[in-house]
Amino acid sequence: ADGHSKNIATVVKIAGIQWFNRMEEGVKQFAEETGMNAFQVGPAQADPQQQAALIEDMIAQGVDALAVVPMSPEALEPVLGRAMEAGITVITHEAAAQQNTTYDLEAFVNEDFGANLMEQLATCMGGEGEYAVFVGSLTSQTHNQWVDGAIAHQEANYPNMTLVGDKNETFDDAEQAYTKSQEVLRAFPNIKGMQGSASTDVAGIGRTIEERGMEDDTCVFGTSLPSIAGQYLETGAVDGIGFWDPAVAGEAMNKLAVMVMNGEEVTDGMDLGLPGYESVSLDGKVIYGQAWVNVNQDNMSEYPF
Amino acid sequence: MSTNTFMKNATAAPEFRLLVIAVFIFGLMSVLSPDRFLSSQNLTSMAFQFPEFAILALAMTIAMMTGGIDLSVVGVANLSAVVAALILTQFSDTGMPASQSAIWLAIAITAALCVGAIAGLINGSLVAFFGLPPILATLGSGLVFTGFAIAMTGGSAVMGFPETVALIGNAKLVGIPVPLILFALLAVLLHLILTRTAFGLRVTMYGANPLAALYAAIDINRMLLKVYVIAGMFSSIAGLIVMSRANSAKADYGSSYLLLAVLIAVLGGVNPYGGYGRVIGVVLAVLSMQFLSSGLNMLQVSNFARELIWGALLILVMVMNTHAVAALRGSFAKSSK
Amino acid sequence: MSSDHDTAFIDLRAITKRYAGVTALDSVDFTVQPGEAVCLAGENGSGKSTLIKIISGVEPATEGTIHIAGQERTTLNPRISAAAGVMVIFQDFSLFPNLSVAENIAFATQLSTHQRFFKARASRDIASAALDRIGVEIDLDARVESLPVAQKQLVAICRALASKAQLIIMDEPTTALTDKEVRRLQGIIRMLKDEGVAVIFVSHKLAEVLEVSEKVVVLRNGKKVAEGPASDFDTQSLTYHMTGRDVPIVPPSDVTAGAQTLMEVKGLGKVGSFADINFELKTGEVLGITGLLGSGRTSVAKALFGLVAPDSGSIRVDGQPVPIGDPQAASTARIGYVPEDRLTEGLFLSQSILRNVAVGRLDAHTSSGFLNMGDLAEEAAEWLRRLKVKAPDIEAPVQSLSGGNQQRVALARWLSRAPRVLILNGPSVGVDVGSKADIHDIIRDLASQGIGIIVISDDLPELLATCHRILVMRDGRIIDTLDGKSVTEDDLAHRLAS
Amino acid sequence: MTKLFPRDFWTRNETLVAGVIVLFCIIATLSDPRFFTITTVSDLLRASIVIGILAVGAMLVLVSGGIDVSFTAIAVFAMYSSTVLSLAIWPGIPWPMIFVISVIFGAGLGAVNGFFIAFLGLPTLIVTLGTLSIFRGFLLTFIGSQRISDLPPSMRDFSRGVIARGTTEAGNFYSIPWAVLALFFVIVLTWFILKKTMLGRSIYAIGGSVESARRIGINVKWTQFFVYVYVGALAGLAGIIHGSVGRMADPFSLVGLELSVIAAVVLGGARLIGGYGTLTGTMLGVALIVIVQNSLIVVGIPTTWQSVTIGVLILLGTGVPAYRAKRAAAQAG
Ligand SMILES: Nc1ncnc2c1ncn2[C@@H]1O[C@H](COP(=O)(O)OP(=O)(O)OP(=O)(O)O)[C@@H](O)[C@H]1O
Ligand SMILES: Nc1ncnc2c1ncn2[C@@H]1O[C@H](COP(=O)(O)OP(=O)(O)OP(=O)(O)O)[C@@H](O)[C@H]1O
Ligand SMILES: [Mg+2]
Ligand SMILES: [Mg+2]
Repeated sequence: ADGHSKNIATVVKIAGIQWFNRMEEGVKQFAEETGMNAFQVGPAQADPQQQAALIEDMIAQGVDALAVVPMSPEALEPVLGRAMEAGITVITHEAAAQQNTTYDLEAFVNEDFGANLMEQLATCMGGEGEYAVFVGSLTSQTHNQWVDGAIAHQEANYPNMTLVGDKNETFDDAEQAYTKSQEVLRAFPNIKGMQGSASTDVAGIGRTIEERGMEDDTCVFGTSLPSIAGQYLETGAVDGIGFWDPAVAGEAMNKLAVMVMNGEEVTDGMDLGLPGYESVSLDGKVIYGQAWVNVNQDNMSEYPF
Repeated sequence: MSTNTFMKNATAAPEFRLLVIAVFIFGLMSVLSPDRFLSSQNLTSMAFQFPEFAILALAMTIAMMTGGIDLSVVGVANLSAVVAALILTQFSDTGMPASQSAIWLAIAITAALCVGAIAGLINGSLVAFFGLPPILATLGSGLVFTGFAIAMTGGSAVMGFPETVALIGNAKLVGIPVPLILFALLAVLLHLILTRTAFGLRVTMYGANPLAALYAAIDINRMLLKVYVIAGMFSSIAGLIVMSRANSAKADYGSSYLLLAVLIAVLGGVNPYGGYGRVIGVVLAVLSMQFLSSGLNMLQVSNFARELIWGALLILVMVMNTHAVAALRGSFAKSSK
Repeated sequence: MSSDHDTAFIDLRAITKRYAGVTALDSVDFTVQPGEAVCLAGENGSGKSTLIKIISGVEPATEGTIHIAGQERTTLNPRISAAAGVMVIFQDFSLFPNLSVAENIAFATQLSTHQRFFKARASRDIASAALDRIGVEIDLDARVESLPVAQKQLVAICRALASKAQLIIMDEPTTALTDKEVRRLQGIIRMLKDEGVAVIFVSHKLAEVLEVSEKVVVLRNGKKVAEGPASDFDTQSLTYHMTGRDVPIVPPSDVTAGAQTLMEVKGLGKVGSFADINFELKTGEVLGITGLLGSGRTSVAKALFGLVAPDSGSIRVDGQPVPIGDPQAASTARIGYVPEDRLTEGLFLSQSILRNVAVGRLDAHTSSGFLNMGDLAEEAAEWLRRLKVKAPDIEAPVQSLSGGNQQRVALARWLSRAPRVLILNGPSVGVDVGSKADIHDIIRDLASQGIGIIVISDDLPELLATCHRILVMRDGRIIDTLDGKSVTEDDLAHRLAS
Repeated sequence: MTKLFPRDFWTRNETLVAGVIVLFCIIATLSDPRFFTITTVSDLLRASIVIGILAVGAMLVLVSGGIDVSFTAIAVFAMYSSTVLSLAIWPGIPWPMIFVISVIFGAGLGAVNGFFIAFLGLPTLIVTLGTLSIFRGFLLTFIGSQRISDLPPSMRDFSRGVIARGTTEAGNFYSIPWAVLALFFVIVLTWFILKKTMLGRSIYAIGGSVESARRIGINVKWTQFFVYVYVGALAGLAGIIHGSVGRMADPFSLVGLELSVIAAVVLGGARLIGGYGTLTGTMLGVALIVIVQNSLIVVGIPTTWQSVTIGVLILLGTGVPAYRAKRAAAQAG
């Protein structure tokens, strides 16, 4: 490729869902601003092997850089290794432990984000009572890190709160979150708080809470998007959600890729020129921003996605 | 037999149509994106990609030949890989000299194959001795195998292997990708088993008429056990390839391969009600799928559209294989009056 | 002739039916007058069933015209045909195993009245009336799958009777019936005739054919070769027309049984099925087992081959005990079993003739793990030749063969395994006279080679023509042992029915 | 005197499944007395609605001698596209109309299956496997892949509609939504078709033997066609209920559930060879699966072992009757 227009493929976990559509907005924005051939692809099914195959195809068609949001970071090590051998710049996201990457971009430290949600949950619960946690799947690393960070934060700061039950698995399905949360309520009738991880978790939990009229008796926080959890935020069934803006993350990844290709260096405390990434910290290959957003009833209208 | 009638028979076979389809897709993709699709990069990359699910499709094939199905292939593959991975991470480390790690790798592979065999024995027993319908037996056992893999790992990935592990899935032998060699060996093996051994013939006969097989004094239970053990061991080999290519093992790898394996087997002409199936058909189906899939990726066609095209291809092939159009004309001719 | 056509209920002109590669019917003219009993005779594969399928609308004719009840039918399907008054008792019964006896009998009738709603009570009434008519008692609520073959056939007959048919076609309706029931059926046919209902009757039992029919039509290789009043034919001439040759009427077996005891069955019993079965089979002996429907013949035969596990008793071959309830063990002890129902039990219909024969010899032709396909094919071809199987190609699917040839393929499978004891359940069920004589020859020939043969049958001439001894069963017990040479057909019939 | 039980009462699958359910409930109650409350019952009932409707359809197909794995894709397709359509042209549309649209979409897609199966004579498993991919692929490619939670308001109203709702004196919450009536309606309608019409009996007859059915003049093609259209319509209904009650049109949901639903139906005694299957059995099968899936936390099974538990239960639930049937067949000889 010539020095100006580069082919940059952003490969996401799965195509078509809100989250990554929002990311695609950022990628497109970037393409428009810079005139680079930046585009986004993703597999039809949430399966690490499909994503690996897709990256394989991208390498074969000779892209200059890859921005990858790995479904399962470990599974992509070999294929990303091959990409780097082929001289392709690799930027990853949500994969702090990734070995074969030029830089990994994290919106934040996962444990901190989990603790941030816990802080809000604990405040809402008045620092005491039973709570339960949900993950999309036990095999999802980030979900587990958020929840682990949250539990650690609770144990360190709120001794009067108790975690009941296991990490409940919802398979990224609102219906599952709905039935699981019902069951949690039956098994632990005194429960006061729930924290979700998959974007559909709070939607399912919120539905249960609303159905039982427990909006005021319980506190529900979790990772989600306003477009998914909005209706429950309105009624108070869900008290707050946290997320980071995938559009900004997508744009940031592409920006980083170009920086690397142009031989620019990333340094601790650097400003990437994007909200939440004004002063990134560098830890080895991992670049951390402070890009989380907390949303509740009051500010949800500011985030139309 | 004259070569003429031989040609006629060969071109009438469903496998011939698949060949035409495979060649057509290859040609189409080459035309649409000549510099990229025909690049050696891409051809090698495709050769690395398909063996994982192609081997699962072979496992599916032998189960379908008996009129059964094996929905546990992905579960078995992952459980085998997890067991192998745990052995590797427990007893070897990345810094180990190759000679030593090779021994551990051999042990891990043996263990994985044993897991596959045991899983196959369980499936076979459920079908043969307890009389469960295969679709339910393997649906249930698949959940159990996946469940064990989750329970053993807590759901997270097992990683940190010695470098030798990467050879299975990523190396080349005289320029040919190792996974492709493995697949070719297994395909030939299965072909020989099905057409050149007493066992294979019995499998086909049983698939064609189980009751007659009973009256022909075929030891059905033993045969079914073998079928599912073979399917299980093929699955573990697929699992090992996935493990090597992902440099890790996890309970949910390859979850989309299950339906894909069924789809490929059926597209390859295997009769899901038993009694007919040829490995060459399955191989052609695999190639068609891979050409299509990589080609569409190059053209940046949505991956959802790819699913649509797969489904349409499956039905199209069926319509061509059965004399469906004639049947349609017949059915409307009759009901028109 | 033209008046024939004018009054005929069924009038087929120049009907030709071609399947891929086979001309099953070749320009056949065929008429049936109201109230007439017509017998359709012919060897296996001569086209009888095909003709019936065309009349009943199951298969379209390739060429020719069809008139039913004076009306030309250019498109025919089972519905139209049934509405015109044609009911068929198919060779394979065409019943619904999952439905009750009552529904099976009444379904077609209820369907023909175009009612939308299903009335369970009406269905039972129709069924019990039909059963009463032939004087049979079968539990109306039993599922048909749980019935023995003979009762299934009775249900199929009742279904045809239940509808207000103008023509009832019976494709080999007596194969599973015992003598007594056959007589009853003949009575029914006469009764139908009196009521003005026409009957087309297909059977390989020539005596039956001549007894009930007014007109006989003989097909050979898809062509009509003879037609005339039944009184013009006798067994001999009918056989001649059917086969195109004279089939000698064979005298009873004159091969003497050897002296050695081959098989010994002691105290075999299974609760609810059979009890106290004791017999010996000598080398070269043909032993018949007969009995009325439900007498336990089939269960005993299956027990000998390990398909049914008896509760008590022992089986020895050459003095060695054979583990019971295990077909593989029985097969290893070189016991062979040719089942009653070729289509579902005996053959792999979609598979090649070669494979159907070879499946019994796979291990013998395996060396270092692989099959020797050449040897296998050679051996199979040799057996097919010896049994005079008429087949276009050894690789053709066995379903393309006619009944008699299919039966020979089933036999070839076991013969290729050089059995010591061969159990033949209904060896000539649904087999034409020509093939039947051949099969009897084969049985005698095998016996002369020292094989012990057990023939299960209710075809008395067959038993007399082949057996040295005949065991008569009733209620699961052996009630009589008769000498094949001295017993007469009347005598045997009497003992069966008494 | 009329018989209290049918003759084969004790050997039926239904009886066995009911027994397993009772046993499971006893164990669950022993391990946690709160299990046996109105709350549990109403929660389980709600969880059964969508699966129950889908299962009735799956049962019908099994009875007719086929197998359908595409009904989940039909359900999602119908639900999502009727929602999208409503939002596009009339967001204020009353919910019964959306339901009708979804049912019509479902029936239409079912007709696609029916066309290939009945008129082209293709094998059912292959066709529905193909259409599963086609419907899902088409939906996600051309109609949309975003989760929509801004549903037409009337759909939310439907989801808030309850027949009964409240808290018992003991503090146990219960809620029976309108949607239960849909399940009830589907069961009654299907019962009527299967038991009281010639069409229904024809479906059983075809499942018993297609060839025999053809020979006695049953219009096999149109009957099969009807089955797939009806099943498609049921899927459309189940889908729109799923979307409304869940208050989200999620194009990724439901697909993947098909085999579990079929497992539930087979648990209830339907046979994969066709001709056998009852509504009672189907509902019991659904109940068993739903109870087990929603009681693992109460029984105290760790999340990591839940998959194993469900697998083992499917194996036990289908294994025991299968084994008994095998034994019985061996006995009868
Ligand atoms: N569906 C078919 N396809 C091809 N050939 C067929 C088909 N059905 C019948 N035939 C052939 O047509 C011929 C006539 O068969 P048909 O069944 O009418 O004989 P049949 O007189 O009834 O014999 P049997 O006494 O054995 O029942 C046979 O050669 C048979 O193999
Ligand atoms: N006396 C009896 N009372 C009730 N049932 C009986 C009696 N004898 C036999 N049976 C039933 O009939 C069955 C015997 O069937 P079997 O098939 O052995 O009879 P068969 O005479 O050989 O029949 P076929 O005429 O079909 O050859 C047994 O399984 C048993 O259930
Ligand atoms: Mg609240
Ligand atoms: Mg015939």
